[in-house]
Amino acid sequence: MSDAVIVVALLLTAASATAAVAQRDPARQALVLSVLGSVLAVLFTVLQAPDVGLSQLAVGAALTPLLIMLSVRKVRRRGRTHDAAAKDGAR
Amino acid sequence: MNRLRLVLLAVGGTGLAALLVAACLGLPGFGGRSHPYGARAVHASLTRHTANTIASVNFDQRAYDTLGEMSILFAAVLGCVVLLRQARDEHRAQPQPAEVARPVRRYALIVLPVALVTGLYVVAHGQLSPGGGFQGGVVAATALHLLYLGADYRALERVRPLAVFETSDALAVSTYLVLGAAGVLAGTSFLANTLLPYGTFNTLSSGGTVPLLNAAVGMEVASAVVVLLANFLDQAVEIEEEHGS
Amino acid sequence: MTPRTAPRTALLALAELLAWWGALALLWLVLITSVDTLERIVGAGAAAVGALLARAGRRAVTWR
Amino acid sequence: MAVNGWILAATVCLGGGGAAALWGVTTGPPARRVVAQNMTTSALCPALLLLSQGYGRPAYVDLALLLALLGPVGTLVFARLLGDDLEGGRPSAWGLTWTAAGLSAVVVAAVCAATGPGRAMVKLLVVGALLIAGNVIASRALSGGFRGVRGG
Repeated sequence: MSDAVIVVALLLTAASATAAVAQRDPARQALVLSVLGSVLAVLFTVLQAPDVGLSQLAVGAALTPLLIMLSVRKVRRRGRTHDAAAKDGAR
Repeated sequence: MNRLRLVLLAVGGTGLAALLVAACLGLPGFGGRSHPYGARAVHASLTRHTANTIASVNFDQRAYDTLGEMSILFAAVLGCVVLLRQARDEHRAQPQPAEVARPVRRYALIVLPVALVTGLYVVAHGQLSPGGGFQGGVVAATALHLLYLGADYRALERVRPLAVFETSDALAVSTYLVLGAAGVLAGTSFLANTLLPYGTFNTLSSGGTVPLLNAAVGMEVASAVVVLLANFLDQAVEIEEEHGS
Repeated sequence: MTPRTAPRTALLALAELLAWWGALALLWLVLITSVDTLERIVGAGAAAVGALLARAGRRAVTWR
Repeated sequence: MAVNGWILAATVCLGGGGAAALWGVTTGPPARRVVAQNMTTSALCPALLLLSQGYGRPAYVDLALLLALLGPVGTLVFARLLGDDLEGGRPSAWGLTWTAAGLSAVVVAAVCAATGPGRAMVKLLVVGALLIAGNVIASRALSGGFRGVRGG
């Protein structure tokens, strides 16, 4: 019985990790990554490692998405200013 | 050149795969009854009245490893601060205020202290229940950033004196080192858990130096995450490159 | 801030802090498993930090 | 080992909710993906509560508590910083949100009934309240909670 839940958690982790790698856009990758973080925390819990699960939860649920999304925003803003500068130069 | 790289990758990958398979074949069976390391770790943690064996492994039996992990985080954050500083050809733009729906703002303002107290609870009870300095510190630091999510960056900047967090980051690392050196001065060895009485099992004061080291790590992680996110937020929201440079 | 409103403001601030402190101390008591003196002291301290941050956060958001 | 109903329920909750959330978050327009990301919290947090009851370890409730606190914060991150991508179709899935809230309420009530009155039960109720409130607020934030965000 308790093996079934381990198998389900393992399959979900493998599927979401593969999906996170298969995404192309970093923002969408961050979305899948946050799901992966929560699923991984559940996997650690069913393997009776709640301390590691808590670490994964604390880092994966909010902190990693925030760091990735802030980097994405910076890169996009930079692209925008560069485009504007290029237009100014062409004029 | 490209082919050489591929060949190198193939050779390295094959070697790694062979080693991994060999290691997996040598593993004990899944879910077996014999746990030589686990039995000894549990025994050691019980003799030192630490209810959570993981905390005992992290902050007592392998406290030296935790010091290394802590220094890695400290150095990583230091590197980020240096890399993400405001360069000469960049200027700071005033962040624009954001209009956030009222229920979202209220939720952020209410959950902010609740998450902070939960983080402190996780740090303080690291030796009793799952959790510890790292987990609680991250939660406490995330709580602070609800102000950015629920309002805007200016509101966060008002309650976040960055110099204080940078100082407390360094202070917490030194506290860990001083607690370790106190063992040397007391005549045992570095980070040996012999300074304090072990206390009553399953209470807040049990485990000797484990709760103190936990608190130091909690403070270090919380400050480090705040400083790290501050640099990321500065870059994402405030710092702009000069046009036409 | 005129002299007449100052005591009122201070009283309101105190009431806000006390309300948050009470609520957060109760939360601490709910989270823990066994209650003893040290637990109460640490909880009171943590609740005080939380109450200060709650007030600081609310003021930072409403000040424009 | 006797069949443990709690772990069975957790398996169903984890398998069904997790697979649905994963499907939603990897396909479709951005609006649907963030809704699925939000639903992950309300699928996995009840599963964690059921697991803590099934293993007979009250300390595992801390995991559910942290997920109930931080999951909605993660969704707020996306609602805030993904604003440009969400402009086209405002993601609002109130039927799904209230279904998830109902599921969470049922699970919390069941675990509370098994725990019996006491401080442990109040802790479970706090987790449930945080979970449901966080879920509803995160849905609200996704369906236009950050209208005026430009540079901030």
